[in-house]
Order: sequence, then C-alpha cells, then structure tokens
Amino acid sequence: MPLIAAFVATIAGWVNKKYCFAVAALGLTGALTSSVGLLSYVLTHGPVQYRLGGWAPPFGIAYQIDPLNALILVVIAAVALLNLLGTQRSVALEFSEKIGAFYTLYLLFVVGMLGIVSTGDAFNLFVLLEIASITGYALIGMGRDRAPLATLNYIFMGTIGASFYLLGVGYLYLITGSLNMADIAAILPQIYASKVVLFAFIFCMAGLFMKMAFFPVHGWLPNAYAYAPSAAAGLIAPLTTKVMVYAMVRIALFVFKPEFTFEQMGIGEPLVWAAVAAIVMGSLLALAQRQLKKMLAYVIVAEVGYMVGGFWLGNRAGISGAVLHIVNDAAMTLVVFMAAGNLFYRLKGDSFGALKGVFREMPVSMAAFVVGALSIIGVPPTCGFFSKWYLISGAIEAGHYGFVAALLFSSLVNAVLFFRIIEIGYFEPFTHANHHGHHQPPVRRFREVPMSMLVPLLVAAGSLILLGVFSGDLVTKVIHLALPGQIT
Amino acid sequence: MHTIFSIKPLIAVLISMLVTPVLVSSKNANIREGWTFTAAALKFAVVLSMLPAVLDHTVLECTLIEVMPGLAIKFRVDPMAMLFALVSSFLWIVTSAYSIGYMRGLDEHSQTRYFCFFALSLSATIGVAFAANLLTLYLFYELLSFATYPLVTHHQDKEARSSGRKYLFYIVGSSIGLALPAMLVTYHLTGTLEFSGQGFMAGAASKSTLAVLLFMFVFGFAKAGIMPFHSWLPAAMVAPTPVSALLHAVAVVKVGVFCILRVVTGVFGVQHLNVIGLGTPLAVVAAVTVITASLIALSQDGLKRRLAFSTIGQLSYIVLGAALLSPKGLIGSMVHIAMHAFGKITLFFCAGAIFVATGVKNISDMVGIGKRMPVTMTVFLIGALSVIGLPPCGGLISKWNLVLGTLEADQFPLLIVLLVSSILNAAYFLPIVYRAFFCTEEESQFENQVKEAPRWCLVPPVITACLSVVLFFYPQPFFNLARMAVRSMGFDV
Amino acid sequence: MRIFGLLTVLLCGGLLIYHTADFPAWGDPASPASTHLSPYYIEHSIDDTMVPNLVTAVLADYRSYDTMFETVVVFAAGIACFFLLRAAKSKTPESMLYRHIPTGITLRIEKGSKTPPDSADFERIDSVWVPYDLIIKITCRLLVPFIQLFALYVVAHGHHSPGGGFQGGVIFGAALILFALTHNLSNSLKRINEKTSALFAASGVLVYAGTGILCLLLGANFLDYSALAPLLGGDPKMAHSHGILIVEIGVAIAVMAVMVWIYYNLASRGRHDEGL
Amino acid sequence: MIWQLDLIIMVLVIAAGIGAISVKDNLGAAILFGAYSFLMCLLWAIMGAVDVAFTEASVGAGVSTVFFVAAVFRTTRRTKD
Amino acid sequence: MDGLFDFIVSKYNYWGYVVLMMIGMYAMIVKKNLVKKIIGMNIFQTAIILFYVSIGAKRDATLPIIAHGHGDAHHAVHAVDYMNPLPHVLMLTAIVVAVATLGVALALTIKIYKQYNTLEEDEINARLRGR
Repeated sequence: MPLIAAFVATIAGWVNKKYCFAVAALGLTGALTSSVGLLSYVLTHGPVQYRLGGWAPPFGIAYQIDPLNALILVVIAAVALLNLLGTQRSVALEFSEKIGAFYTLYLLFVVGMLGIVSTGDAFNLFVLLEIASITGYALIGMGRDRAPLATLNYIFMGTIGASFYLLGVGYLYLITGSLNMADIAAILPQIYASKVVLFAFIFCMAGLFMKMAFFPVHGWLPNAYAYAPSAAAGLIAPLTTKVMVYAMVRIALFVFKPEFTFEQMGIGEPLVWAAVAAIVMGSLLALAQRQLKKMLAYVIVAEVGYMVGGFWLGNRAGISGAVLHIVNDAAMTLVVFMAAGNLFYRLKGDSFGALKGVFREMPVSMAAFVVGALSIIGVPPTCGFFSKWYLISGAIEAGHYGFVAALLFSSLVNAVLFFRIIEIGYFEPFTHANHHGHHQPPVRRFREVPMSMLVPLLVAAGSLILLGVFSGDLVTKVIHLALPGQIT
Repeated sequence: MHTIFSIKPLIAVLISMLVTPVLVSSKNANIREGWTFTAAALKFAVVLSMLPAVLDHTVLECTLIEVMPGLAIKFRVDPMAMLFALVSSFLWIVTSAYSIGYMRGLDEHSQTRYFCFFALSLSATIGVAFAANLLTLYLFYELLSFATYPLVTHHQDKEARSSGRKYLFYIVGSSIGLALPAMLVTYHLTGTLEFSGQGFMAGAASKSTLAVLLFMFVFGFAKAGIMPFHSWLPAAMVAPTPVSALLHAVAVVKVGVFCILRVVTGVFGVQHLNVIGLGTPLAVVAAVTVITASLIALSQDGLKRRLAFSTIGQLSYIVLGAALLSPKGLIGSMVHIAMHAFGKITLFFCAGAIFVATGVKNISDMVGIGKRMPVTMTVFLIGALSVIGLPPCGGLISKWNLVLGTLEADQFPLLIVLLVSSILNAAYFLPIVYRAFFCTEEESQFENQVKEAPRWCLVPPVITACLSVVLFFYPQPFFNLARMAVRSMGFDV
Repeated sequence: MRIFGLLTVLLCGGLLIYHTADFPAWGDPASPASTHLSPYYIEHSIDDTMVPNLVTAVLADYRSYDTMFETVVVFAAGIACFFLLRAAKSKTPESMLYRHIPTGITLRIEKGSKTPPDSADFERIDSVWVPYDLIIKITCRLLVPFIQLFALYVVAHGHHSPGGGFQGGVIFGAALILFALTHNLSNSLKRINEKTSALFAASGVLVYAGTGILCLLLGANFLDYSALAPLLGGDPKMAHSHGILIVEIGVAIAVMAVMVWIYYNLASRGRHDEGL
Repeated sequence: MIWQLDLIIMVLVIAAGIGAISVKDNLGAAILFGAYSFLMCLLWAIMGAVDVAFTEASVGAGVSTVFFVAAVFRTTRRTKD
Repeated sequence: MDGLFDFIVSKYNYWGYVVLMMIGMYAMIVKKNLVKKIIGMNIFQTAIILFYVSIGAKRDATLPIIAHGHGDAHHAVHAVDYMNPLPHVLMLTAIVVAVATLGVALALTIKIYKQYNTLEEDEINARLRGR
C-alpha cells in the first residue's frame, strides 16, 4: 500500500495550472479515500512500510504507517477536503486572479502535512515540514492588513523551529549515524547517557514546540491566524499545530523510547506545568480579544497546551487523550474557523460589533458554530468532551491536579468566550420590548451563505458529534493499538 | 428482578428529538402544533407501554454505544426512572396545549424555534430519567442546559440576556466546575459509573473524600437549586410562562433533584451513606434551603418569583427526603417529585393565564381577580393546597411520608423544619387566594371586562388540578413505583 | 532588549559549546556518523547505480524522495512569491523613459503623449537604471551563453564530478538573471516570460514525480529506477544511472525556472514592468 | 584538509557574519552577506564537501545575494541598526 | 598541553558553528530591521549546515567521488578512503530550503514595505498602534 494519497494530490496541484478547482477537489478526494483505505488496511494487517526507491530502510527512505498515523492521515485529508469544498466561493472572492496558485499552494500544503505524518525518516520529516511551512507562509501572507508582518514573524519563528529540529536530527545523526527513525530507536538505548542524545532530544522538542506555538513561544500564531484569508485559516489552523503535536508524539515515543522520554529526562513535570501556563494564558488572552478569529487563535494556543500537557503526563490515558484531542481538535477548529469564514464572507468583518443579530441572518452557519463551540467547551456528546475526559483522567491518574484545574478553568473560560459571541449574535440589536411582551423582531434579511459553503460546514459539524459518539472505538481500536506497550 | 434488552427507552428519548426537523420544516402553525402534539402523545404512549414491564419487576436496558472502555451511553428503565419519565412526559402533553394558547394569545415571535427547543428539552429530560450511568446522565443534563437557554431568553431583550447569562453561568459553571470533576474522580476511584441499587462507592475512598465528592455532586447539579446555587431560578422567570411552568417546575429543576437522588442512591448507596454518616450534613443544607427559600418567597411580590422561591424550597424537600436515608423518606421524596410537579405546574399555568388575560404580573395587583377569573383562581387554590400539603391534594401524601421518614430516622429538628416550612407555604400562598376572592368591590382592581383566559390556557390547569386531587385518593401508581425503587436499594418496605 | 538578546544568545551558546565536549572529535573516521550508514553508501553505490559521485548517487537515488520534495519546496517558493507579490496588470506609469539607441539620448515621455515609433532605434528603459552601459551589456551578452553551457555541463556531468541538477539549474537561472540585470526586465521577459517560467517550474517537478510514478506503474516501488530498465535499455544498474540523470534534469529545469521567476517578482515588486 | 587554513577561514567567516549584521546600510549588508556565503563555501570546500560548496557558491553567493540586492533596491537601504 | 591542543583542534569546528548560530540568533532577536533579521536567519541556517558538514568530514579521506569509477570497475572501495556523503546530501537539501525561505521572506518584506513604507519593526509597530 503505497501512499498514493500524497501523490495524487501533488500531481493534481501541478495539473491544476488550468485554474480548476475540480482537480484539487478530485485530488483530495483521492487522498481521502486512499487514506481511509490505508487505515482499514493497517487496522487489519498491522503496520505497513513502504520503501521509496526500493532501498531498505536505513539506507533509503521509508514510509511507516501504523494505525496512529493512518488515523491522522484520514483526519488531514478530510479536513482539507471539507475546507476546500466549503471555501470555494470565498477563495474566488479573495483571490480572483490567483486561484490557480492558491490551489496549488493549498495542495502542496496538504502534501507536506500528509508526508510529515507518514514518513519514517527524520530528515525527510524536515523537508516536508518546510514544504508545509513555506506554502503556509504564502497562504497566510495573502491576508488582510497586518498579515504580511505577522507572516514574517511566523517565518522567523518557524525557521528557528525547523532549524532547531534539523539540529536535533543532526545530533542524532552524529551520535548514531542513522536517519531512519526505527534504526535510531534501535541504536539509541545503548547511549542514553550521552549528553548529545539529551541535547538532540531537547532540540527536536524545542523546534517542534516553536512550530506548534506552545506557550511561551506562541507569539507568532494569533496574528498569523487572525489575519489569514478565511480559506487558508480554515486549512492551516486545524492542521499545523495538530500535526506538529503528532510529530512530537512520534519523535518522543518512537524515536526515543518512552522510558527515555518519560523517565530519564525528567522534564515531564515542568512541561506539564508549562502546558498549564499555556492553557491558562491562552484562555485569558482569548478573553481579552475583541475579534472573532483572534480569539479563536488564542483558543488554539490553549488547545495546544491540552495536547502537550496530556502527552507529557506520560500515562496511557493522558497520551490517548492527547492523540484523541489531535483528531478532535482538528475537527472542531475546522468547524469554528469555517463558520467564522462564512461569517466573514457575508459580514466583511469579524469584530464582535459586526456580529450583532447574526443568528437571524445566518442561522445555519451559527448553528454549526455553536456545535463547534460546545465541543471546544467540552459538552457531551460532542467529541471535545471525550478527549477532555481522557486528559483529565490521565491527569488524575498521574496525580497532577494543576493540570486538572487548568483544563476545567479553560472549559469555563471557553464557555464564557463562546457565549459572549452567541449572546451578541442572538440578542443584539435588542428588540424593543413593550410592556405586553409583544415583540417585533427586527426585520433583517435572511442572508445565509450559499449551499456550497453550508453543506461542508454542516458535515464537519456533524462529524464532531460522530467523533464524540465513536470515540470509544477510536481509542480502543486505533490509538491503543499504536501506543507502545510500555506505557501503562 | 430480571433485565431485558429493549429499544423502547431509546425511542422515548429520540421521539422528541426527531420531531424537531419536522417542526422546523413545517410552515404552517397548525401543522407544527399538530406535530408537537403527536410527538408528545407518542412519547407518553411509549413511556406508558413500559410501565407494565417495570411493575412486573423487569428492568429494560438499552446500550447505545460504548464511548469509552467500560463506559457506555446506556439507558435503563427502573422504577425510579419510570416515575420521573411518566410525570414529565405526561406534563409535556398538557404543557404543549397550554403553550399553544399562551403563545397565540400573546402573539409571540419565533414560535418555531420555541417549539423545537421545547421538544429538545423534553428529550433531554427523558434522557436523564432513563440514564443508566453517570456519563449518560451528565450528557443529557448538559444537553438540557443548552436546549433551555433559547427558551429562557426567548424575549431576546436586555433582561433576558442578563438572566440568560446568569442561568448559564450557574448551571454550566457548576456542572463543569463541580459535577464533571466529581464524576471523573469517581470514575478514577472505582472504574465504573454505572448506577446500582447499593451504590458502588463503598470502600473506594476515605470518608472525607467521599464527603467532598458528595457535595461536589449536590452543588454541581445546580438545577436542583440548593442554596447557594439557587439564584438562577428566580432569574430564569423572565421566560414565557409555559417555559417556566414545564421547565422550572417540572423538567429542569426536577432533573436537578433527580440527579441528586440518583447520586445518593445509585452512586453512593443509601446504606453506605448511612454507615459513614453523610446524610446529616446534606439534610442540614437542604433544611437551610427549605426555610430560607420559604422566607424569601414571603417577601416577593412578583407572582412568578414567589412561585420560583417556593419551588426552591420544595425541591429541597426532595433532597431532604433523600438525605434522611430512610425508606419512608426516600419514598416521600420520590413521590414528591410527582406531587409537586402537578401542583406547581398548576400554579404556573394559572400565573400565565392571569398574565394572558390581564397582563398583570405582581401579586399586589391581583386583588379581586378571583371574581373575574373564578375558574383560574379555584384551580390556583387547589394547586396551592397541594404544594402546602393539605387535603384533598396529592401533596399531602408525599409530605406525610417525608414526615414519617424524619421520625424513622430520629431527626426531630428536621421534622420541625418540615412543619415550619409548611406553615410558611401556607402563609405565602393562601393570602393570594384570599385577597383574590374576598375583597370589597372598591378594592378590586379589575374592570368587569376582564374575562377568563382563552380556552387553551384554561383547560390544562384544570386538568392538572384535577389530577392533583385524584392523586390524593389514588397515589398508588407512583407510590408503588417508589416503593419498588426503595426495595431495590435493599430496604424492606 | 539588546542586553536581553545578548544574554539569551550567550546562555544558549555557552550551553551548546559546553556539550560539544561529548561530540566525537572532528574528522574522526571512527565516529558513529562515519561508521554506521555511510560505509554502505561508499562501498555499494558504484555497484548499485554506476555513479561515481557518491553525493549524486545518494541524493538522487537512495534518498531521491527527499530530493523530490526539495524540488517541490523550490517550486512552492516560486509559487509563493508569485502569489504574494504579483500584482494585477499595472496601470500605465506617469512617464516612460525611452532611449534612442544610436545616440544614447534618453527621452522622457509624459503619460498621454505620443510614444516614439516602434522601431529598432528606440527602446523603453527602466527609470532606476538610466546610464547607458554598453560595455557591461556587451560583455554580459557574451558571457551568458557560456555560463549556460557550463550549467548544462554541470547538470550532465553530475555523475562524475561535483554538481548536478540543482547546481546546474541555479547557474542557468543565474545566467538569465544576469541577462535581466544588464539589459532590462522587459527584455528578458520577452525571452522567458512568466508563463513559460511557471510552466518550466511545474514541468520540472512533473518530470521528477513522473519518473517516480512511471516506476510505480512498471511494478516497482515509487522512484525505484531499476524498473525503468526495459524502457531505457541496459541492465537495472544502468537504469539507475539513467534514472538519476532524468530526475537531475527535472530538478535543473524546475530550479532554473523558479530562480528566474522569483527574481522577476522581487525585482519588479510583482508588477513585471521595470526591473533593476 | 589543513586545519590551520580551515581555522583562518573560519575566523573570516565569523567576521563577515558579524559585519553583515552590523553594517549600517542594507545594501552593504547584502554584499557582506554575499562575502560571508563565499567564505563559507570555501570552508566547505576545504572540508571536502565539494557539492555543498558548489551549491553554496551558486546559491548563497550568487542568487541569494541577487535576491537581497533586488529586495533592497525595491525597498530601502536605510537601517537603524 | 598537547592534550588541550588536540582537544581544541578536534572541537573548534563545532564551536565555530555555535558562534555563527548565535550571531544569527542575535540578529533575529535584537535587530529591528527586517532585512537584517532575514540575513540573521540565513546565517543561522548556514551555521547548521556547517555543523552537518563537520559531521561528514573525515581525516585522511578524499572527496566522495569514487576514482576510476568507470575504469575496469570493482576496485575494492574502502569506506575509510572517502568522506561521508550523506551529510552533504542532506545539506544540499537544506540549502535549497534556505533559499526558498529566503525568497518568500523577501517577497513579504517587499509587501510590508509597500504597506508601511519602512522596514524598521519598531516604526511599523508604532504606526500600527497609532492607527
């Protein structure tokens, strides 16, 4: 089972010079179907390895697909496809002349993401990371007023992050002489004591933390996401940080072994506290925002804290929660950003003031937004609840009550955040109530966005609930299969 | 007692959920209301159809899906669930009728949205009733919170906004902040959340931990209105009256106390609580709420606000009954769910009817209204009697059992609390009726033109009032269910 | 800020220097890096691929997948620059400069005035580079073909000497940029316009990926050149060698086109009217 | 590989790097960056990485510098630090 | 003394990369001018490349191009005679990535200059606050 997915999409990207959306959609559909196929294949037959160029792994590059990354592949492809379908019109609106270039970049970004997830080679991961980053820079850089500056900051942070990662890989290569993840993992245990290994680990993690905007190196994210064009934000916001978290999981568990990562390093505890800080700060800063997308961006910062913290709890529940949250958060971020994109498409602004009375004008988009919001708050049966459940039970198991408190705190703050928006959209402008309770609702046009933007959004919103309902299966049948046995 | 699989509980939950798309798509008001009725009737029929089986000591179960290892979304119909489901699904029918009259009478806006969320709330209520474990319970509890939000804030004005804010702040805040962590800790300690007759917390943790958990649950389910988490209830009275009636006399608040009952009996286990002696503190909290709420109710002038505080007090009766941890007390508190529901909904219907007919909201403006709206006020009297606990109304039965419960548990102070509060109940209800009927022509604030409310608004309270009376003579259905429930907890009654 | 930055940097630097103590000595033939994988490459690549330049062999065969994505990165960068900078059709500028070639006189024509006849004597020039630079122009014009020739050599001879697709492509691109620098942008745009460069960039990547897919279709793994043997003639090892050449050409085309493309956009702020 | 030569060039590289970021003119910085790249390329050539050195010569010293110059021309030479 | 000398000789290359990296990082943190920052970024990247190349260096070995490649083939090829090609390969890729990033960064710089007419970060920020 080769990773046809990526190639179909890539090639679509190049053929696509003829300004066609259809090719992109087709390519991503292909990617989605093949990754779903891959997932089911992996689930029944166990991990798959694909040798590119036909060379055996330590010498050539290999793709290594286990249930975990097959799952993430499905998520990526699905998110990309839905967002693509849902934003067709806003793309046409925002980049009337550069649609071809936009879709090419879009597909290349997805290719990069798919590759990062599936590759089994530490250096290949870097190259793919850069593809995703460069296309990401370009997509974000086309946004409104402050976007170029924000993007430049993103480039600086991103480059430092990627370089750190590269440095970490260099250290690993220096000390092991290998670049293949499995090979490194086999060699490393003999030399855990070396300081070089330690620094290699620190560099890899530091680089990935920068890329995923983990507090306190989250500075680039809010502006970059807030000013990005909606179509790009809907793609990049759900994927970048989550895929980076996945890369972290992969490096920490499958290159370095869990016993090294969690026992020898002894950085789990401080990192969980950093995650607590990320969650708290992300939530508080989100509270201070007066712009929808910016607020959502800070919520993402907090969500990254969830995942990183959950992972570094180092027990099975915590890690399952973190991985489940990768999937769930991708879905819910997609929903809220797509909804925000729809609002932006109609309202031409996303400050809170512009949202007045939006429920009446765009009930369907707002309904989807509410579902996404509920999921982020963590209300059952949406998926956000279940990943939070695992995270919290992991934290209780690890005796880390600070993390529990932070999660609950952020749920409450999220509730405040989203209900503030919902209130504005629902109540304002106030109806003039007369004494007898006769209300004349303000007559405003029903201005819902076109069907082509609504249907993908609704599908995404529905998937939140489906993911929630099936999260048990997801955890027991997919995630637990993939986690190394040492983690209890 | 044996367990069988049945899909009926699921159907009962889903009916009202499935009817919402139909409601949204139906353009015509008559069709919409027709569907609402159909759904309500169907739902009641489904619930009723399960009754024989339950009375036959059968437990119906339906596992929907396993969301986490050992943790499923699961429905189970046992006597206690049956009791609550019967009450709420029956009252939905009545309230639907009343809503139609009320909403048409006042020509409210966004009626489609109103009926949709109404149906959704009922789904959630039945879901809570049939929940077989804490997770399912919590799921529907939250669903109910959010589904009722648009109902509470139906008017969409400034007042509704601030009340809605308060409503959500208390309810969601407490459930996420207290109930959810308590549930997680419980799961962590015991590895299960499944309700069982004896509870499953025995020996799982130290007494102090259990105490903390218990109070996290009790306050976390803020819908029960235990002080100090009660102030959302009066605030939520900005909602249209049918909403107040069904949700704040029946569904929402009763869901709250039902959750507490479930936690006390199904999670902690009555016997176990008795052993570690956690009943008394809970009873004290409830007792304080009973007395305070009654006193506050005395000072309220808004009829609905007075009813709201009365509700807070009455809810704490139920919690108090549970906290007695004695069979009679438990029976009393379960039956009180039903009795109070019928009584209180009658009162709210009357308040709504008065508002529809005259536009008056305050008690001080109601002098002499009895002469203009005799039927309404008579019905009001019956409801009040039921809530106070005087014959010939159902309220007496449950209160009687509560009193017996206090004696059984040797808690004389609580007995006094019950009696005092009954007197207070009488003190804040009876004057209204008295002044409505017995006043001189000059004092009367109403012209002759004032007529009874429309028929749709009048019939439902009459029905519920009649039922209140009927329940005094034939409390057997509810009584048997409660007794079966208590028996399953290991008591011999 | 300055102090803070300096402190951070010193701290990091100190830490980094401190732990270099654990590194194997520089140039130590016995370091793990030189003993684990690389001996295999050194000793087998000539047998496997018939390519003496080990770097090329590893680059385009053992790790060809990396290289493919490297090409994609370049391509993405080209598109990104286009996407970010390219402005829509520019308005006619306020004034245009023309040079009368025989005399070297510069004419400034205001907007709306009559433009000089479209003859060989007049050429439009950029406003930022006015002096007439005959020597530079002629020299570079002479140089450019040789540079291009050299670039082709670098590409083709990458098997045996340093160089390969990437270097060759960059040199070729540099030659074109040199041309654009010494003449003006519109002149070089006439020779390779934007569409062509985009097309070249895309086709370069396509050549690479296409080779991979061809291998796939021929029943081998992606980019396993030995599958090409029946098409190219010769044994599988030679096929590896040829396969490397093919993808190197692809890389060269893509890199060349993208370099030129980026230059166009940077030098004219995306307007493609006046270069440097 | 003569380490003395290597060391001298290393020092020059560092000097050029410091120069590139501290000169108070963007165009000058760009040119110094070109010099830096070229020295770096020499360093690598000495270390035996001919391919890398070749690439750096064409990319770092060549195209990158041109890009920098083009960008500086299209923006401004002014810089405060 | 001799030991120390050997130590320095065996490590100074790594120190050099650290110094260069820190120069780049310093520029990115402290400098306000965007072009300077980008130069810093490139220095940072080349420093890492230097590190990799240092890994690949091997004493007493020659360029990684096999002599007599096409002669009467199959001379025994000994690993110790040739440098390690792998880091070189990686660094070719890294250089390409660096130049690609550079292109995008410069494109953005030009865009920013069009928007704010300055390249100093503090001036841009002041302007943004001023609005």
